[in-house]
Amino acid sequence: MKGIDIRIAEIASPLGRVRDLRLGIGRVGSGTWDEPVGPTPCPSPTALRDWDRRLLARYKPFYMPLCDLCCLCTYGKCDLSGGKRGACGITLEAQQSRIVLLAACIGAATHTSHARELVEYLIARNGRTYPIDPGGLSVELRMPIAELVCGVRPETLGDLETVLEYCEEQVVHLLSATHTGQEGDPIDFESKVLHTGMIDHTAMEVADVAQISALDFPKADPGAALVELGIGAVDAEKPVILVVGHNVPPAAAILDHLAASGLEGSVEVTGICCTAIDMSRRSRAAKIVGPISWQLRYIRSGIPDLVVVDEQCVRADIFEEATRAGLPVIATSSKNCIGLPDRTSDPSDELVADLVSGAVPGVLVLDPEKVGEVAVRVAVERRPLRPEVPALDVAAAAEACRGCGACAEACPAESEIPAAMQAAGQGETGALGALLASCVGCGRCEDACPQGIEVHRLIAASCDACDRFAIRTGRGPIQDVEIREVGGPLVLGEIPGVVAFVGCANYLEGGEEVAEMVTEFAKRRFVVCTSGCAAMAAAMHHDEEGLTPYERFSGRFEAGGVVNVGSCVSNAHISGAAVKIASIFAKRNLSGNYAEVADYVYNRVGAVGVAWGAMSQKAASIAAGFWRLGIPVVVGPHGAKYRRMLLGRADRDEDWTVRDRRTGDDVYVGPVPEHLFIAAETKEEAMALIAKLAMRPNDTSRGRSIKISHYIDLHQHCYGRMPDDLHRFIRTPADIPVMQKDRILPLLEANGWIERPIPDPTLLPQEVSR
Amino acid sequence: MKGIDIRIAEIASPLGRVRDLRLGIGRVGSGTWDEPVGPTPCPSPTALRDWDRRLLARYKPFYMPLCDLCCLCTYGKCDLSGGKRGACGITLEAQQSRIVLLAACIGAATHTSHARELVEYLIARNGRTYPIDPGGLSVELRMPIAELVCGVRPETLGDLETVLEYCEEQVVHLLSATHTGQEGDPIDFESKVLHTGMIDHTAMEVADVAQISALDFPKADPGAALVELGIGAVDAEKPVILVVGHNVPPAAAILDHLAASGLEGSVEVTGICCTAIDMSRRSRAAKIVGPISWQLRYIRSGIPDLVVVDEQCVRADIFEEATRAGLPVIATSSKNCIGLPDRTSDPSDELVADLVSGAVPGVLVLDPEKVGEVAVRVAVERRPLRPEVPALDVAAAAEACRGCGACAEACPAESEIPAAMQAAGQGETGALGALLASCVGCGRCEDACPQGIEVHRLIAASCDACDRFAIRTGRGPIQDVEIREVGGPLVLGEIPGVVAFVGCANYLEGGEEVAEMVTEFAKRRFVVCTSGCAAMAAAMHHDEEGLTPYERFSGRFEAGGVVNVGSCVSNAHISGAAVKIASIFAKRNLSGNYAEVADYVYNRVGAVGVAWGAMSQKAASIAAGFWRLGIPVVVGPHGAKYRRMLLGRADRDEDWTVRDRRTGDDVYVGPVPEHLFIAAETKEEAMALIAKLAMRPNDTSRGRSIKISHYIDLHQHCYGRMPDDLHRFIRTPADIPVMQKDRILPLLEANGWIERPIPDPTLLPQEVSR
Amino acid sequence: MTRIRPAQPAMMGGTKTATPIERPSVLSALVRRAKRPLLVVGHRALRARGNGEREIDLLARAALAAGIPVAATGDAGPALQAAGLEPAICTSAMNLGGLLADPGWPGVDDQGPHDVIFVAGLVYALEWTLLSGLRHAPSHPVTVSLSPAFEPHASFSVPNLAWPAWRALIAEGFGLEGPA
Amino acid sequence: MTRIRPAQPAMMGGTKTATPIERPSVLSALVRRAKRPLLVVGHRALRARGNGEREIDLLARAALAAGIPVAATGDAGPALQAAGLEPAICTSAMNLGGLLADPGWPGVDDQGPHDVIFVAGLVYALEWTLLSGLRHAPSHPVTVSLSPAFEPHASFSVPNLAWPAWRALIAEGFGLEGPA
Ligand code: SF4
Ligand code: SF4
Ligand code: SF4
Ligand code: SF4
Ligand code: SF4
Ligand code: SF4
Ligand code: SF4
Ligand code: SF4
Repeated sequence: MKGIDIRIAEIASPLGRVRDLRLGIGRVGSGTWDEPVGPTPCPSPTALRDWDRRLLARYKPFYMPLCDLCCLCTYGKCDLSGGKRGACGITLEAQQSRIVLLAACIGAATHTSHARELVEYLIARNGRTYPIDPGGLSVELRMPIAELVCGVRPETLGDLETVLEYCEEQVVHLLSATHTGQEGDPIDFESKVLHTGMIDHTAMEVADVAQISALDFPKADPGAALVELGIGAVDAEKPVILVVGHNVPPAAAILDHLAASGLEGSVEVTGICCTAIDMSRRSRAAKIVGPISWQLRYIRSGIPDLVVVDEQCVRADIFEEATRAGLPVIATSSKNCIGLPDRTSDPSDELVADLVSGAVPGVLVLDPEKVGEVAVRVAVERRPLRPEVPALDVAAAAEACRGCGACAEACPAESEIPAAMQAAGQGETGALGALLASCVGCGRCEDACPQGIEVHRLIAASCDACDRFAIRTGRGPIQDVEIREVGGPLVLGEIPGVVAFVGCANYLEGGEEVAEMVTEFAKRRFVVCTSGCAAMAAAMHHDEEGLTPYERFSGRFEAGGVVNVGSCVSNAHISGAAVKIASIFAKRNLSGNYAEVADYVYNRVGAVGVAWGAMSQKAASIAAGFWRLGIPVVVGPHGAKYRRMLLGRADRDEDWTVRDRRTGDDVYVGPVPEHLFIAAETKEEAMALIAKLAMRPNDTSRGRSIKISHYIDLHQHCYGRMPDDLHRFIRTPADIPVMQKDRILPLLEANGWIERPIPDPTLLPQEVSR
Repeated sequence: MKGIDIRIAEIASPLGRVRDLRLGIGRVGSGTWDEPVGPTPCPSPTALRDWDRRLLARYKPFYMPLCDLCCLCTYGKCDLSGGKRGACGITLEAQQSRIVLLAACIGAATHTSHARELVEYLIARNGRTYPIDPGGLSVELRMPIAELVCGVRPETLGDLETVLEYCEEQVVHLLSATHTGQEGDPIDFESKVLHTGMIDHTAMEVADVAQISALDFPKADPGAALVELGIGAVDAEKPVILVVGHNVPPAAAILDHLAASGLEGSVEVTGICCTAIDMSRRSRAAKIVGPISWQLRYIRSGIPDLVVVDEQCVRADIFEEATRAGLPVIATSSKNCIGLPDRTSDPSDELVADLVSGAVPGVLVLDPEKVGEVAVRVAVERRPLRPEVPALDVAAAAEACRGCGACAEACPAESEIPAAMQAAGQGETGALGALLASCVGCGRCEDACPQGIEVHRLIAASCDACDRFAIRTGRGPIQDVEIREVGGPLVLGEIPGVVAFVGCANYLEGGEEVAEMVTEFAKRRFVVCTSGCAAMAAAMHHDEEGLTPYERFSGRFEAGGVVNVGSCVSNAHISGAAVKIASIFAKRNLSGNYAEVADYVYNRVGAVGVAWGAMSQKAASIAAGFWRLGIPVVVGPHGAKYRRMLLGRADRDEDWTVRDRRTGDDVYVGPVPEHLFIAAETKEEAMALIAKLAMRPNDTSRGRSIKISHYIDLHQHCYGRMPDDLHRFIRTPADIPVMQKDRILPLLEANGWIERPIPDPTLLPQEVSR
Repeated sequence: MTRIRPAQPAMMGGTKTATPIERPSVLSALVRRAKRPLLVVGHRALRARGNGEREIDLLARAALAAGIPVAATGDAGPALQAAGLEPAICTSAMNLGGLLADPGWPGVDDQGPHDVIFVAGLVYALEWTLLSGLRHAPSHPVTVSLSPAFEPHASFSVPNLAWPAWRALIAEGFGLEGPA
Repeated sequence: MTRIRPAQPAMMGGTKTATPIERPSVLSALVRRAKRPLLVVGHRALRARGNGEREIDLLARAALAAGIPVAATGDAGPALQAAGLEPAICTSAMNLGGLLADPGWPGVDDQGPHDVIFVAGLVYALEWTLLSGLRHAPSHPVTVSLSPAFEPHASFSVPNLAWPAWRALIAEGFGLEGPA
């Protein structure tokens, strides 16, 4: 893409008039913006390969195949174990990295496709020249990722299409590399994974900025509303609509239709997954039920009258589940048609009649406005017909259990179901109900049970989970002024770091752990961000005073703030905040200047991503986007199933010896951050890791000593003793936390520690001044 | 996309001047073209869902999982056997179709990315307004697929970008649907597979038309040159360059550099896979070594002096193999960097010096012109240094064999290696050498052998395969006049069908079977097309008179012609020919009129695709593109590993009863074509199937009787008796082949046959006149 | 603990694996208990084995002895005819698979669905995939792989056997010969 | 023919499967022959089992008896200390995996690479992946899964066992108690 920008107010073409056409090749946006374009605007898959290889030389992939076989082409299956190569010549390592790339491509494609869908819809609704405005006057740097990656500064919805064209082209190139016989080297695959992640963040930024601008979401608002979350928040007396997925237009249209027809307040619009968050950004009246894991239990609860599904994170059997529960279904996405007849062009009256009468169990309607009208009318008319869900006799049903263990073998949460089920069979349902806390709601136990026991249903029925919570809805980007205020303390290390809790709900020990970690780090005065299902999990916990973290802590991007940026696509504002620190605080040029900015973020901004319940391919690409910026990501135990970690080697001094920007000397900077991607076993271990990974080479002594004291604390809490690697992090005596001096000095001595300067390191040769 | 087309001769922008800019949204091309745009220009993934569902209602997926597990997200692995659902709710059937969609997306991405790479390169080289010209005066309908799918008529290289943007957007949408929690219904996944196939053919057409136009390939030339193929054709005395892959620019630059430096004729440029075909389209001097399966044996042969790899179908271990053989490697594609240092911006002299001296074993050079120069210079300078490959003592090496069978267990060709190896150990190498005919050159035997015997090497060394053959190089599209001449006989059935042999070299019994089938169908006066590795396989067989099929039969698209269209991307000319029949012969509008044209092709054009050695994800998407046009595809036994067949049910009369276009009556049309995708066990079975699948409902009696007599012949040859389904294909007594009347009449009687009219059927309600 | 590996070890596909037929009595019980059996014979059975005998000749005798109708796929038809067995159906294995998967298909003789499908002589890639398809088919047939190559996707499979052992197993299992 | 299934049956991953440790003698031989053993203990070993006893206490005694250094992961450290065993290293399982995979890593005591890695008490998802990583590691360690859950990726694994049987196997295998 080159620097071309064309606007045409109106064109007459053989097909009719087109207004407000704006076509750009490359640089889009304001003529007053005169930052020079850096070396890599719209980089190709190889343009940043050098940066990637520098990162990957430090953080080596540790591959843990889920499968030694490859089944991707009809030469297969090929057995790649024991050093054997596939029929195409590939090694097991390259195959693992290829699968990671495939997952990342699926993730990036999902966000890009979602963004494309949103932008097209919003352009049709609001016009191509509708201005982009994610943060009102508080945000001048509106799309830091787009600017960094593409070297453009979009101003209108139409401008976003240019960015998406670039993303689409790149995803296709990247996916192509997974074809049999394309790439052969694991590190080249990994470099492409990083590229995919960068594209993913670009597409996410487009999606969220578009919807914030055109759907009137909170605009970088630290005081975004507190909204209700939890089944207990739903008024089941009213007609209840359930919306599941990620693409908010149909849900927004439902809310709009309610408002337009004066029904606001008399119909409950409830949601699961990111659509829930995003509709709560549009209207405080929307209720968030919970994360992805709540689909089965809520559909079966007898509360909703109608299920509306859009795209992403929707259970593949939602239609069967809804039908079994007697609920009509409206599918709304071309990506998730679930076999339903396309009734988009039928009159609303017919659709309503068919769905209310049950003449058809579900329909596909690819027009959000029509969905809005039909869904509301169906819910209202179905409410009186809502079937009673008879109370479940758990004990009677549990009696059939023979203790065979098949359910436990199938349970990803490793729940000890059989004993609890047998106790329930004897009337003691407490243990069974207690399993709900760690249940991910996958339903595998039910399919596995040879006795046909509806295990998950019994677990849910044994637990009164009708709590209600408060969550601060997604605020969108971070304000420029917040960055300005926090940039210094963060880079200097006085704020010990930014911790972002993101991603899905595939927890091993329940989502409450997220709330606990959020609270811990907010109390420690980190800046805490949340998004997506993790933002919901963080809300589902009341402290002693009955407050959720969102009620307890401020929503500002500041020390001790708990900042819900929004849905999954809002993750781009977290990476965007790091980038904005480089721009606003450190005055680096962003435009097409990826490597330099990433080098800055990597060496100076103590940000850590935590995807405690990461499950999806999107989570893979989101993580990769953080990695390329040098931001480490910690995942929960299931995250090991992403097939590889990116691990630094603290014991190899040579890995941490780089050039100093100012002096050009080789300097040992310590293993900071030590890893780029790592799964933790427990919450305690995760917290110790997070504290450690928040260190950066350029920390001031004051900052480093604060970070080290958090690290020691959390390490001791987890492992029961002092860390054995403090000598690697302490550079000068001033780095030593005063309170711990007595315990630390002997450790330093034992390790032959010598004082060393605080470096100004870079991984980029071109950054070294002499 | 809407109908907008903008051309700008020159723009001054802040970044410099840009010439010949042309931007289109939608309809691109000539102002004199006034065909109305049909209902589905640039269809979304759901726009043709109705057509797909009509096809898929007739051809039901028969799923044959390669794996009952799913490992696509970190909820997994999930065991989907026995009716169990995954943690995301997916069924085994939906999971299989999801994997098929994933494979097809990889395939379509590969062609789209390849097309994008080519078009960008050719625009940089020839300018954006360089005219598209795939067939000179003989081709007025230059891009039938683009016109059919997108409703555009590209005229310049720049116009092609618009088409690619559409393809990229669609691939991203489609890939997105494979994300966990998007699509739940197997038939919706299958519909998306068909959409992916259509996109794939669109991208292939772009790629081939671009390179034909700008690189001066034969332009729809039935008399395209006969060129040499086979290791025996290589003059090993000269410096020898080996080029492997699919993207011709580096190879073309090598040929150009030879010409420019007066070295033509003194350096051998040899190729494997489609780059080989494509460079032979540019220069008769280029030598084709063979299909994908020849990589190991040729690299190890001691003939080449240098290996240049581009993208696709390159062994992942080619760098290791080349290095072991002492050959320097130049990688040239951003999609296949194989870990080599990017030396694109280094001076050629340095690259040549480093590669000749062996200072570096390989380099990545992302500039085709530089590759051209460096490759030639390196080959010339390395020639005198070429290491002697010492003769291999097969018997001595084979003596180590303990007959354990591990090699055979690993061999996809199911070769009975151990006995042959043990005989070789006793000096009898004949049986071992005989295995080469069916060897796909995968090397799995070598990795499997616990004795470390280089099995494939010994097999290759035991067989003198230094033959040379003649192949007609890729001619590109079919001329309009050929379509005009052949359209009537084909649609009326006097030409019994078009059989296209396409795809890779994953044969179970060797590629010679392709040559035999090509010959058989050419002799039976079908129109025979070939492309890619299948086109090479077809050449690797001399008849009694020492002629290859290309020497024996004409290159015209006519009864008994053997038409090599070119490389894999040239497959679009085969589907394009079917579409052109609808346009030129039947005068259907093409523009954005997919369903109607597909319905025409499906019911009237007796075309069958055969991918006897299909292996790759591209083969999956190519096949899907044929399916959506209603063209059935037969694959070899390994093709069953694509995980599902699309099978019609000849025994269910209701499946074959449709509306007649003219009368509106329900008519039984017979199971024609019976299947849409099926794997055959043997060549004989494939031929019987092909003959059967060439039937179409609208065949005239004369045509049907010809087709039936081929079918009876080939069925008898395979199964040893008369087909038992003739009563389904014979509509009127005139359909009965005269010579067979006596044998057929009793069969009809036994099946209660009654005469029925010859229908004019359609699957589309809107096509029925009343 | 022994565990039988698929004849091509990489071709494993799930948590369940065929029960190996290690004794002729298991095979004869399967033959005996089948109500509506079908034997599918592919062209690989034409290969000469051991003393020049072909698998297909033994299989033809077995089918005749047990009165099991035969589906001939690939090029197996003529050889079966030569062995005195007229196949009940000649068609491709994949087409047959599609039919057998359908609980509504009335079988080669229109008398109702087949309950036990014996399979032999297909190339491994095809046999393996066919058995995989049938394993998940709504018709739920019992499948018995007779090829001398262990097929994990079958309900029951002959293990990987050399010619003499295989010959003996089939001969005795189908009652052609008494125990060796 | 018996075949031990992974504790989570879907978690199978290839053509090779751990040798099950069905007799204490196999375990004691492994302990005896290890030159540079390491025992990795994760926090799941903290779970109380059977009579209220915890896996971790038995494992601590086993390590002390056999003189095997211990790596504590997750939150296992404090409990090991309480049992009188000071872990040689406290770190995350994944970090440890990366180190153990490297033939150049000198071990927890800087004395050279570990040849036999005993693993216990990790959550299954993590234990399974760690063992998969080590199975393919350039350092080629022998891995022994001691958790009472069969781990196919290990070289040797204790099968799926209930508490008393597991307790007996470990106790006898590490020589804490004589044969029951
Ligand atoms: S890679 Fe996944 S789908 Fe393929 S064989 Fe392994 S577990 Fe099965
Ligand atoms: S992609 Fe390679 S390793 Fe995978 S099945 Fe095909 S040939 Fe084997
Ligand atoms: S639904 Fe809950 S209890 Fe059942 S298998 Fe899934 S996580 Fe385990
Ligand atoms: S699978 Fe069913 S019967 Fe077996 S233990 Fe679980 S609940 Fe009980
Ligand atoms: S966080 Fe994960 S599970 Fe939740 S909505 Fe986003 S992608 Fe889905
Ligand atoms: S995509 Fe679905 S079936 Fe596959 S591993 Fe994830 S949850 Fe399981
Ligand atoms: S290289 Fe040839 S002989 Fe060896 S396994 Fe592959 S196909 Fe079989
Ligand atoms: S694997 Fe090696 S030793 Fe075994 S039969 Fe084959 S060639 Fe002989």
